[in-house]
Amino acid sequence: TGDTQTTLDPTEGVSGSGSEPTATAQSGELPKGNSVTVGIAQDLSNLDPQLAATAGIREVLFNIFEGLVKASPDGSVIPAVASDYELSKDGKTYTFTLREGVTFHDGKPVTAEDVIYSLERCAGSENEGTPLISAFSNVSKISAPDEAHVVIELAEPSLEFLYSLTAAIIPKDSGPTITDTMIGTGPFRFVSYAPQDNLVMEKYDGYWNQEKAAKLDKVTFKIITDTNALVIGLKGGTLDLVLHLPNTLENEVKDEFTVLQDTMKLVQALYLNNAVEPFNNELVRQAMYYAINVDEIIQFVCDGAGVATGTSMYPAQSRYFLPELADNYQQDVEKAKELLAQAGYPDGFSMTITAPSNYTQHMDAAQVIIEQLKAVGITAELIPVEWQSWVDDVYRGRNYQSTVCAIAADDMTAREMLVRYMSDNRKNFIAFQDEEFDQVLTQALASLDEEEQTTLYKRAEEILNEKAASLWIQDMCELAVMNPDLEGFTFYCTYVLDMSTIGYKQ
Amino acid sequence: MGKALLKRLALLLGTLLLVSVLAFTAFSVIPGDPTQAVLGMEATDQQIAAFRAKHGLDLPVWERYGRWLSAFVRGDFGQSFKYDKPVAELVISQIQVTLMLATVSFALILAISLPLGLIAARRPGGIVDRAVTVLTQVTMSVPNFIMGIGLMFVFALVLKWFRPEYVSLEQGLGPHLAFLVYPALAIALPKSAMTVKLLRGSILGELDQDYIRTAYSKGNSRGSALRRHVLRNAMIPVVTFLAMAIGDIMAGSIVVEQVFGIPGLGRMLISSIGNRDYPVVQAIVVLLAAVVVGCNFLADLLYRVMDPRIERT
Amino acid sequence: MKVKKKSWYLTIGGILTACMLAFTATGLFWTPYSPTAMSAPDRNAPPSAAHPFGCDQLGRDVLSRTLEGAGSTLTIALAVLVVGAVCGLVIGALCGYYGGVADALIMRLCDAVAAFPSVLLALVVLALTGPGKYNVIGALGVLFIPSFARLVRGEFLKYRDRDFVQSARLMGVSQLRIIFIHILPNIWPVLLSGLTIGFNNAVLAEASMSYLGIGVNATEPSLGYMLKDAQGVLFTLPWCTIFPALAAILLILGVGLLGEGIRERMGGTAA
Amino acid sequence: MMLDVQELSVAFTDRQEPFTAVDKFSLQMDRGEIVGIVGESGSGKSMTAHALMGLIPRSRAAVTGRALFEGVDLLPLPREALRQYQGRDLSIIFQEPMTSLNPTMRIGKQVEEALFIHGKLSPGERKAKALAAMELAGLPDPEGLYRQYPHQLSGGMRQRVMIAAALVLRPRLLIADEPTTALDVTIQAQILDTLKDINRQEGTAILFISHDLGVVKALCSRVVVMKQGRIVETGPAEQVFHHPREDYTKLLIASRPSRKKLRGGGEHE
Amino acid sequence: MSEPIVHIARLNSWYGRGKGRKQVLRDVSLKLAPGEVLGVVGESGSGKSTLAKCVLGMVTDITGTLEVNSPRPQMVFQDPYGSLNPAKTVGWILEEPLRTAGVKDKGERRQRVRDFLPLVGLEEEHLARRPAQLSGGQRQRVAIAAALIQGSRLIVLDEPVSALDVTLQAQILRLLADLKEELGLSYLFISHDLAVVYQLCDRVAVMTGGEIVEEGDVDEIYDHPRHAYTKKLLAASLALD
Ligand SMILES: Nc1ncnc2c1ncn2[C@@H]1O[C@H](COP(=O)(O)OP(=O)(O)OP(=O)(O)O)[C@@H](O)[C@H]1O
Ligand SMILES: Nc1ncnc2c1ncn2[C@@H]1O[C@H](COP(=O)(O)OP(=O)(O)OP(=O)(O)O)[C@@H](O)[C@H]1O
Ligand SMILES: [Mg+2]
Ligand SMILES: [Mg+2]
Repeated sequence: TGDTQTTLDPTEGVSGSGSEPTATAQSGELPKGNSVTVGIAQDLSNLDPQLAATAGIREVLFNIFEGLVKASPDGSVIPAVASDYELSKDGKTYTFTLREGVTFHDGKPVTAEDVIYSLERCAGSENEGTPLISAFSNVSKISAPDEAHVVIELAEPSLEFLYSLTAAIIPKDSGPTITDTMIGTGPFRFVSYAPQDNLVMEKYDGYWNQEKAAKLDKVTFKIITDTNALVIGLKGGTLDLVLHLPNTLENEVKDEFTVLQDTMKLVQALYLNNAVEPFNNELVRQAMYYAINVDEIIQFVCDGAGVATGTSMYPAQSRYFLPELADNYQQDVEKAKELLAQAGYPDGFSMTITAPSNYTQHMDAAQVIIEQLKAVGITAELIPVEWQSWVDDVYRGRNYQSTVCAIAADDMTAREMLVRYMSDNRKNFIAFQDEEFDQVLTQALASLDEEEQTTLYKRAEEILNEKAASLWIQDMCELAVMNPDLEGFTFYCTYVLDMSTIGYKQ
Repeated sequence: MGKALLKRLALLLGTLLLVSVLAFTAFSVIPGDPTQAVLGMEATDQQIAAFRAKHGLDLPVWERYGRWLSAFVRGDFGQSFKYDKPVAELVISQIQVTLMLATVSFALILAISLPLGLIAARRPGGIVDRAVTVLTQVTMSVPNFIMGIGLMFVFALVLKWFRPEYVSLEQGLGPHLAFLVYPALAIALPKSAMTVKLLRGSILGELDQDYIRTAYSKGNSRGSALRRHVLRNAMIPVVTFLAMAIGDIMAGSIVVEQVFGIPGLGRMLISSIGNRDYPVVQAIVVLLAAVVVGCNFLADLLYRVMDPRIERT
Repeated sequence: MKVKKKSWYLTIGGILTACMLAFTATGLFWTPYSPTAMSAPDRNAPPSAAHPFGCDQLGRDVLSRTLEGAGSTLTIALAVLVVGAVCGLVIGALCGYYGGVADALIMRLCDAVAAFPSVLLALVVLALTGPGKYNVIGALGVLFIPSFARLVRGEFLKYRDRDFVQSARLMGVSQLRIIFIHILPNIWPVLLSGLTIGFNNAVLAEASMSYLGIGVNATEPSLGYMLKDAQGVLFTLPWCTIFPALAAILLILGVGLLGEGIRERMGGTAA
Repeated sequence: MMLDVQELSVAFTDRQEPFTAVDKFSLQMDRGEIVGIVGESGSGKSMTAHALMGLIPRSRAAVTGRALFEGVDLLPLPREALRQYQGRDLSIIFQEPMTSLNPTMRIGKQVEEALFIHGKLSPGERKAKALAAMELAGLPDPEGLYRQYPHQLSGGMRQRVMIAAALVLRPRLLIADEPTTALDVTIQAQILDTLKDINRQEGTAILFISHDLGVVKALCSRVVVMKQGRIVETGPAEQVFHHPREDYTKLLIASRPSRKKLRGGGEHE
Repeated sequence: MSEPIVHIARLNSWYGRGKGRKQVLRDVSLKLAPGEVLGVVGESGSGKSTLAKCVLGMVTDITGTLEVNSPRPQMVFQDPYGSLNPAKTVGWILEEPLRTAGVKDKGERRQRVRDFLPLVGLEEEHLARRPAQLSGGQRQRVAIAAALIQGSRLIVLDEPVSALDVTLQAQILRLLADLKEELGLSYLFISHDLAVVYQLCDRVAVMTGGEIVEEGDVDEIYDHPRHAYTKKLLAASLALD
């Protein structure tokens, strides 16, 4: 996948399960009239598909909107509104061939104008020039040589820009009203949305890809923010599918439901502010890494089901992931003490861990770490803070010593997991400074050769591990719990909940 | 009378103004602003700056407040940052739900606590009294999220009396109310327990009064003496509590709303605070303040009606 | 002969409170395990001889945590109650007794506080004073003021024009003495109920705050925090909820019954 | 015999030392009789009255002896049975009109309450009867008072409200505990006439407690003199007032106020 | 004649507000000289207690002249029970006036209270009781004691002896007379008992319907009543004697 200058097969990358079309679904026989209710723990707010600020919204909107390309389960992208694309050799010009027969939910066909409008909107045409999607700041020109083609020219070469083109294609000039009309091209069409209550969508009969048309007639996303209430909803029969349940609940539901386990595609770590004492000292960081026991943390926090990462890359990025890095720091209290002594802290020190209090798993991990650090004389205090305060003070303000949180890639790319630790990157909230790392990544970003890029990325990962930039822990585990009458659930390695493949068992 | 009413109204407006100022200042004190909620935590500085400029977030607090206030008094409650919808539109359905929930809860509180309080006070120190006292004491000490989940568990899963799924008013008033009974119960139980406790204490205080003896001398039974004579006198402190309870129910049922998945004001308030979506918070806070002030005003009136000895002012 | 009737409430309430105080006091000096020590093999362990209250999802001994948590909870509740009740009492008494413009203004201020979202207030306090459980407790205390003030004010309204108050005024008793020495003892019955309810709410307040994501406490367990923490394992590890909840309930119950007993004692003589 | 009280005792148990307020009080009364109780303040007159009405809570005091009303001992009766008598056959006018009225109930409602409890009259009929009783008790403007609250009334008016409430159902035995203390003499005379009328016309027996010996003499056929919880002397009014046997009785009679000036420590006797 | 201790001229007073506002006193004028006892008799509901409350500044809705030249005038309320703090013991209630009068020493206060008890016919065992545990007459005596113990120069007594048996009545009246002679106290004495008024008072005012219809020397009024109501009152009183 992701092979440059090749045509993508529309069926490539689709998981095998439940992919045969079942056009003969007889709604009369099916329970609840072939509809499904999905419990989601996050509120859906601003439904603008091009803004889609949270993963939770993106998951839902995946079913209603499509971009020129769309995500496939393995993390690559497959053509959607475009049937084909080409990337110029210099990596700066994308040329898309629009697919014929794609219609919006109001029945109108998608035209090049719609596409250009949509892409320009992403680039900030309706936002005083500020891109709605930051990757679009790289776009220098968007044009349509003819009705069937759209050309995007970039300022800097980028292989990964393709992933940003999952951005929704919407009807021309619908930007200001899009959150009301919600007209897209996906397999489901929007029916209604009640804030903090639900979002309802129905099968779109005119979907361009009848082979992958929705099996369900109606899907209701029910917003329920309390975990226990989600479980009760499942057991009470009002919810058919719940995503993102902590896997500690597995025993609670495994007898009655289909339980699917997945990783969360992020990296939980004790992130250390490399700019402050004593974490600006590599030895201290390494000592701490030796002091903690990652497996034990995983045991405690995720019932052992998380995957140790050892660096800032999660295993779903199989191409880039280096599982062996996780073994580099086996707990060794003596060694930790030695390193601490070397660093000038023979008796340890005190520190604070600021953690977002609404994330139980981070709070738990922090508490385990605090216990483990005691062995080497480090006393840590846990300061729970509210989420927005965390974002403002810790993540953006960098006003903290250490924090437990999980970092995911905004656009689900491997690059995103690494580039943020370059010295002057805006997102480098741990203030990691390393010349070699910067150099390696600069090289990788400029590279148009995927092999070489992969090698360089891996090197970068190793550096993060060697320098113990932070105490990388795990990609956590979570559950999708489904009504046993349903089938066809597909895990994506990005934030996607593809409802079109789900249907009732025959 | 007209003048007194005007004075009241002025005080009410003053309170609302005060609350809105307080809430507004609060947002300038606490970390975070709406940009993160809307644009996500990875938003670029450029995006953030553009957003702030667009919505006037870069203006000084007092100027923003002035703008908000002048729009508010003109009936324009502003636009929610997070939901990108007019606040009025966003809040109106939540108000309906919350009002309904509060009404049912309040009715339940009265229906539960008055009889129980009377029964308990019937024979102070008796078995029934002890049982009621212990029961209420235990009921009120159950944290609300456990109460909510517990009720859900019992009524939805074990007894299967209702489906644990929010039923909105559009689906019919009957089903809507039938659903709301359970969350209302979760709200009402602890509050009723407190009411019973207060009422019982207050009744016992009244029972020592001479006029009770008079009531008995006329042939009142214990129960009718309590109902006809004591209750009104004993309700006086309870009225204060109940008035405060209404405000509490309106704003403080967040947990129950979360557990039962009800799109109510409390939840909207909390999530909007979390999102720093201050136009929404302002609107809700002002609304709640109006309710609180209104209820307390009513309680004051009721108070004077119930105790004719208090000078009417 | 001394005729002293046995008071059931006083006896049971006293015994319960004494037990809970002893329990709490024990927690200050001794716990079977360290309340924060985690043991992987004991994760999710149900109650057993080694861990009578079982272990939580992090393998911590629930008994030890409950022991220590009861202490924190008691301090928090008392602190909140003291702030709320003392201020509320004074404000309510003065407002009810004097009435007038000041009363109207202060009561509106109380309304404003009551209407102000507690979460927002807690955030402000945290932002201004930095994290620390006592800061949030202060904020919670402030939130308790309006309810006490109203309750007390109502009672004072009732008494301020009674003949015995008038006659005290004639005697030249100072206003403050009238308020606190003459009238106050008469409102004890209502105030006692209010106080026990307040204690109850204070114990729960912190749990609710934690539930809404504003942690009051983290490393040092309190009953409210433990309950919140066990929220996700309510059904799988019920002991993580049951025992701290039981401790909280018994504590509240004991105080409540004791209050009832005291009220009974005082009420009984004034007949 | 209508009322037969035998060795009635009231002992308070709610304080450190038990205190016997009424000690072996015995009294027989026939239908239509008016008996007066006079005596020292604090001698247990009111407690006797309350005990006869069954109004002393068991938790507070021990009431022993027998109080037979038409053959039925009222003391051991359970509440439900007792309350059939209270307000219908037996009624009482309390000594303290100020506190004995419910402060939050309108006057009219309080007067007609016995009717409400013991009868099936319509509200209109009840009101008519209440107004009549208030008229009878010498209250001016009963219509106006009907909707007032006790605190709006003067002391004497409240006392008359109590009287009206006690008379509204025409009891067979009326216990009047100092019913006229707060009334001026003209109204007092009117009330006494009313009591006499009722007694004569309906045979209502009256147990009349008073400090005013003149009133007792004018009204009662028999008198009981009490001191420190005990009966010191009892007999026909004429005899007790004109030929008192006990010293205390003599003292009482001698102390009656008269138009004599009290000046500069001038001795009274 | 020295300056009057109470001077009232054309006093009007009202209860209630708005529509319910009701005039109770109409153009009441009277004077009370130091060392004098003024009796007030009259119809029930005629405004006697209201007048007393006006003198003590407890009624605020008034017009006319009202001068009281005595610090801390005291009052014995018509309803003694209501004027005694139900939450306190008799001992405390009687000590309180001394406390405010500045008697700091606890022992001294106790002693003075104990000394006062026999004067009003109370016993030491009553000190530990609360008002609710007393008989009507006992309450009245506590109220009298509380009003007298502070030694105020002006005392308003509203039916102070109505609940007392005759021997006690005589005792209390003598006490009042003695205190007056010794300390030069002035009393405004409200009563229904004409004989009692005659015994104690120098002058008497007769009230009916909120007005003072007749005022003058006791002997003169009792012997030569002019107003019809006074005549009626005296006649009724004699009939009972
Ligand atoms: N609750 C109580 N506890 C203890 N003693 C009491 C209680 N109530 C009354 N007493 C005492 O009982 C005695 C009798 O009281 P009671 O009220 O019958 O007197 P009384 O004859 O009616 O006097 P009075 O003429 O003053 O009204 C009194 O000495 C009183 O102090
Ligand atoms: N708080 C009040 N509100 C309204 N009216 C009142 C109030 N207090 C007294 N009154 C009315 O004022 C009038 C005079 O009352 P007051 O108590 O002065 O009479 P009084 O002369 O003392 O009578 P009594 O001899 O019966 O005690 C009465 O008609 C009474 O109804
Ligand atoms: Mg008596
Ligand atoms: Mg009077």
